[in-house]
Amino acid sequence: MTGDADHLLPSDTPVTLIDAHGHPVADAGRALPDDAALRRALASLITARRLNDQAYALVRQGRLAVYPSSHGQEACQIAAAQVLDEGDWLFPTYRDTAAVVERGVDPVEALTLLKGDWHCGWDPYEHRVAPHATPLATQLPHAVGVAHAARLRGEPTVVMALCGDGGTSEGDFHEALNFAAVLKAPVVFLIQNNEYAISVPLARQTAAPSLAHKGVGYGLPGERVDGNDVAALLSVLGNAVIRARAGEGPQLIEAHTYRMQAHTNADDATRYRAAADVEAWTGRDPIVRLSAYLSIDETAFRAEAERVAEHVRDGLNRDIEPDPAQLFASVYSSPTPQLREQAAQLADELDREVAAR
Amino acid sequence: MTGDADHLLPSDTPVTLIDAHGHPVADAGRALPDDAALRRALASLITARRLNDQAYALVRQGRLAVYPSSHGQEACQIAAAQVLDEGDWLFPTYRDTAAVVERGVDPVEALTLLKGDWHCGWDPYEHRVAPHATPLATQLPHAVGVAHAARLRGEPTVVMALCGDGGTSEGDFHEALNFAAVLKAPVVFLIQNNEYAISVPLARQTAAPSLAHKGVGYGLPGERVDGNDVAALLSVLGNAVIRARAGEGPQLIEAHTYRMQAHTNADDATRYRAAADVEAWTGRDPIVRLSAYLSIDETAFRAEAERVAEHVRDGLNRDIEPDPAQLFASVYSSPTPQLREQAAQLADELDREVAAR
Amino acid sequence: MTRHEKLSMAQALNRALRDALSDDPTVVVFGEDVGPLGGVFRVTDGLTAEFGEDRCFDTPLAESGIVGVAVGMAMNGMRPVVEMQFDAFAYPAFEQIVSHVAKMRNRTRGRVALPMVIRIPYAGGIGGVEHHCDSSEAYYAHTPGLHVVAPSTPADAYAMLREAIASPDPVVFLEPKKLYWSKEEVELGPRPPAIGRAVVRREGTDATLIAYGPSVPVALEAAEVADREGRSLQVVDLRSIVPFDDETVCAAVRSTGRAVVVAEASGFASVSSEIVARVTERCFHSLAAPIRRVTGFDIPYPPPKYEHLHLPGVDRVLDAVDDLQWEDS
Amino acid sequence: MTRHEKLSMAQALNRALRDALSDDPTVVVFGEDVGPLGGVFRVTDGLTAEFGEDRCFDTPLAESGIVGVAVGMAMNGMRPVVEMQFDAFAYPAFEQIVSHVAKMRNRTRGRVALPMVIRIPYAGGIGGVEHHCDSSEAYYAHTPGLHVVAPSTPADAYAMLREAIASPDPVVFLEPKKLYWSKEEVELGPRPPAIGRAVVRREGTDATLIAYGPSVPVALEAAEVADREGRSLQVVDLRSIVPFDDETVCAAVRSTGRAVVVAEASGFASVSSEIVARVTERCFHSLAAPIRRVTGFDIPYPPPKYEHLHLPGVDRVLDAVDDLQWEDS
Ligand SMILES: Cc1ncc(C[n+]2csc(CCOP(=O)(O)OP(=O)(O)O)c2C)c(N)n1
Ligand SMILES: Cc1ncc(C[n+]2csc(CCOP(=O)(O)OP(=O)(O)O)c2C)c(N)n1
Ligand SMILES: [Mg+2]
Ligand SMILES: [Mg+2]
Repeated sequence: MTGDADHLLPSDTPVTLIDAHGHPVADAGRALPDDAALRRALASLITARRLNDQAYALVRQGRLAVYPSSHGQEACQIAAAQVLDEGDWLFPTYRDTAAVVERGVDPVEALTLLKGDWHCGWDPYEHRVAPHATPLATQLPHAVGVAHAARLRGEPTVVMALCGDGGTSEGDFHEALNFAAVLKAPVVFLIQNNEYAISVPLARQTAAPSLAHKGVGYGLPGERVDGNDVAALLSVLGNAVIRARAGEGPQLIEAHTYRMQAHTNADDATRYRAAADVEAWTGRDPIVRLSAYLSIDETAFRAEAERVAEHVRDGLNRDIEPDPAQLFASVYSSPTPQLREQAAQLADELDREVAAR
Repeated sequence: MTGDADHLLPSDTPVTLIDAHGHPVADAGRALPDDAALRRALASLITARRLNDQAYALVRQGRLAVYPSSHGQEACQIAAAQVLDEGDWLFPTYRDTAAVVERGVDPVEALTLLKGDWHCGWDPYEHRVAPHATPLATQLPHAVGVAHAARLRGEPTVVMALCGDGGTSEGDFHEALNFAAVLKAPVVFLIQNNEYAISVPLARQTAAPSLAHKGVGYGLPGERVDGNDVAALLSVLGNAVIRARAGEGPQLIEAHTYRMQAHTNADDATRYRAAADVEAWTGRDPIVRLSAYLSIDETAFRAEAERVAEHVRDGLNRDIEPDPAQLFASVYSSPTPQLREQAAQLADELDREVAAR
Repeated sequence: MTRHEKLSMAQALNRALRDALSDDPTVVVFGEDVGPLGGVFRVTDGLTAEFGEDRCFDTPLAESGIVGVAVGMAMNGMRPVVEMQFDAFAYPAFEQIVSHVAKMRNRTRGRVALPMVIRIPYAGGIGGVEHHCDSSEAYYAHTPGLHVVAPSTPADAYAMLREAIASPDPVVFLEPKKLYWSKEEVELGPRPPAIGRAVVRREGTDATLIAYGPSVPVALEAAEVADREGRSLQVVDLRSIVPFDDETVCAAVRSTGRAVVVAEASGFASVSSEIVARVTERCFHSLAAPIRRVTGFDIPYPPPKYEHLHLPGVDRVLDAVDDLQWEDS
Repeated sequence: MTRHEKLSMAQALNRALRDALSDDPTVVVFGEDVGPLGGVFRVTDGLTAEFGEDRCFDTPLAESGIVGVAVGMAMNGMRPVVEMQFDAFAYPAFEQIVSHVAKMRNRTRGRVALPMVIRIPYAGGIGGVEHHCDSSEAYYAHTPGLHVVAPSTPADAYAMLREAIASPDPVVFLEPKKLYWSKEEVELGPRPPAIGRAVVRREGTDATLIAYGPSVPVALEAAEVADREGRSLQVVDLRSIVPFDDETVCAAVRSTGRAVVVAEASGFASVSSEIVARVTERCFHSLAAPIRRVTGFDIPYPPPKYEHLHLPGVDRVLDAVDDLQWEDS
């Protein structure tokens, strides 16, 4: 063991390339992504915002059971997906629907489970997007396993593993980062620090100088980035992906952002934070900032965003008749005798019900 | 959050005050404990060594079921106990019998469970020593809880929580350190890094610059200390206890030492490490080093050590007749009807057995 | 002095916590979002405001840490009441619960007691998504050293939580989520103990329904319907799974000679298996038919659209009753 | 071609791992001390030397991490076989096992299979200290989505581990510690499947003993003794707890009309409760007496000096058999 840890510690402040007013930051020490990349990001940001707001509205209309929105965090969502190659993997949480969709998953599929169906909706192998994980931080060791398996087979896969600030307190966060570091697995851990875990503010979650400071304890580099600056995110995450692919091992990146809405529709954020705190963050909006920098009017991208919103509305307004047999179909590769018996019992009940009508 | 983490990082090399040859280290930047304290430590080191070796021998004689020895790690054991006040708490692992005994627990009581009885043997409240924990790192959150409860009541208690290098990989290590830091609980976490977790060497356990570097990720100071130098341990741990008592919160200390024997008597260390590696560490023995520094012949303390060894032999050679009723007596504050039924069944069986003889 | 108030189960639990915090300075409440938010089900509503941050506080997001810290606090003179946010989110704490909470008293020969309560909003019926509706009682009930209880009414919720907090033993306190909003008149004074005591909720002569927690209202409704169809069903509410009240349950079953166990959890190796096994062992010759179980299927808890298919409902209970071999054979 | 060799159960398991590693390049073995040490029970002896560090490796000491990483590797084309060092040390992985291992296939509509094996040296009888002798099968058996098996002979150990590794479903593979050193002639070629198939180990006409894993030899010995006393006991070895072989078990019980379940685990809400419940449900009118259970007590597993009092032994099994109401009543 060596005492030299400096190269593993994050910078004192988060990397920002475009400030809240849309001005490039002088002396950022990193090149800005080119305009084409930023235009592409802006288009996606606007669609992601529309998706978030459409989904939220659909909860109110009873078409979704619950929706944890990433409104305000779209820069993290889009950058996390855009820096990946086709053969890479994304491991999302429940809040990362926008990233899942940016990766190519049909938004209606992406909302399947949140609608009230019994499975995640998409085929994880089609776009290499894991089913989203709700038990916090449990997806992180999975991400390490996928990366390690790829490395054993000599494939150039990199895995992007998402996690919230609250999730960093769980034991699985610790175990995953440690395994990744020891195995030198090509994983980029991205913490979206949105300052809250439901009602619990960051200060009650950790006393660390920053969440990125957790890296050094595992021997992996930590970095901090402005989570509302998609240019900085593309640069920092892009770099991390390149290094991971080159065999330099895992990295930990903390994106500082803010949860603009309640935890989910079921939450009442007024019980634990002031409206003014939220207000303060509207000035740092990732979309406003990027369109100012690019001098592009958002409306240029509205059509696509509306198309997606309409697709989501259509998809979710279509009622899917529950198919009882499906309850038993995928518990095992083939149902156990016990499940066959239970499925038959249910089928019989339903038949009798129909007959009695 | 602040990016300033320097004061939380450990020194580049472990703190040493007396080197392997018994010479004081120049420019150590810390005062040596006074000779009286060091003499007291030496006496205890010698007794601890004797206890370790006696217990190990008793396993071979079938008087103990198993004994994880701290032979070679006695400096950590003795310092951890000696820096505490009477009202403080010690949380040991299975390897920390010597520390438990140094804290005042009768060595025969301390070996009760390892002998094959159904309870830890000592009264945890008498000397404020928790029952030792076997499931790794699980004792660490308990230590935090004891400390936090004391703080809530305004008591000046400090808790010394012991853990091995392997134990640092468990989720509970992470959760405990984080809780301690957020609650500012007066806990000193002491990792005895003896380079092995059974057969697994440190390099497969972590890629961190040092285990003490894990502190910064929780916002608590980490320090490294030579685990075979009782003077350095008394200084570093003593200081940590003072700071914790003063309300400065928890600290993480990594003592670098070595497991000189097999994991337990049941282990065969030749399968995974070379005899030469072990040899290299005999030159750093904590007892040799301290007696050289104090220019004291160990024999001065042999009598007391032998007295303890004899007490242990006597105590463990006495057969305690298992008392079947005890199996049910302490599962709950009073046995459930189910347990009363089962106890009666067992009693009846045993009665019939006796009658049949 | 006994007071009465009309309260929902969530309010009754909140009142129990408030009264315990008032009466006993060693009681502390902590967990995720139990502070200013008042818990996702508002069971801890107002406690931080009323008793201060030292008595009711939010912790970092780590269930094993929460339970482990509670163990330490209980070792050191406090009576912690911790909340696991949802049933499935108690699993990270499983090692702490099984290897420490359940065993501490025993492995210290009774010297270290752990007077602590682990509150778990549990089971389904509220349209929750995956991981939010598990019936996890079997995991705890199978683990010696824990008390495991589940109230089915606001009055029991109040009294049993007070009793659990006062208990010298650790209690896993299962709160049926779907009953949080059920209301009734609640007696706020001392009551006879309920932990370890089942209660007959409805008298009946033809068969006995045995239920606990969220399944008690289902059993009662089934009995109501059966009554209209001319069959008299007795309903026993266990309240306490561990300790188990063999006396009340067996007396009930012997009085009717037939029984159906109703529980939401998957049936395999469950509490309902235990009930069937132990009642059969004890009442075999009083039974006119094998005891039937109406339980969740042996599948992961299904999402909102499907839960009505999975949960034991009145029809399924009545089908099971019909199956109790009423005809001479 | 079928080969035969005399092997202990530990050797048979080792051979199964070696053969699987040889036959299938996607098989990987990992856990604590499974590398150079060869596992604390030497089940992975020599694998790292033979197959290299990529195929058999030591991990950091973190069970949730081990199982979680295995989930990811299984998602990505591998067949991980992980070792939990002892039964009680699998508890930190409980959330991963219950919320992911058991549910992944279902929550992806069958698209993501997890062909992985969790090997757990389990149960008692070896004079182990606390946390080293838990019979934890009920926790897994109650969790839908897992296969749960326990061999009782070296031959079954070899065949069932091969089958478990080849299975597209996750398997919790319980290895009775006290049988690691039992030896027999083992057939190393293909065999009919054993997962989901109970087997009659001994024919008998008066009553049926139902056992699995470490209790099978106890049941066989009891049958031997009973035979000398003039009573003919049949012995069924479940081998597989989930799936459960109702057909074989019920046919056996119907043939004798009496049954005793033998298992080391605490009885409350256990696999043995389930066996009593389901066999009674299915064979009620064939039963001349209630099915009896001989299980561990509902106490934490006791330490070496006391385990003989706790474990189901031959005498206790025969007492239970005597209790099966042989006299006309
Ligand atoms: C193991 C576990 N415990 C508790 C929960 C309940 N829960 C869901 S989201 C949440 C807060 C998570 O906060 P954070 O990780 O910061 O993510 P964010 O919601 O802010 O994106 C909690 C406590 C859970 N999902 N999993
Ligand atoms: C949760 C858990 N997993 C596995 C074990 C088995 N085990 C006992 S000691 C040990 C190695 C521990 O190494 P370390 O923490 O370095 O302590 P040391 O034995 O070196 O003092 C292991 C794996 C355990 N006791 N607890
Ligand atoms: Mg957050
Ligand atoms: Mg070690």
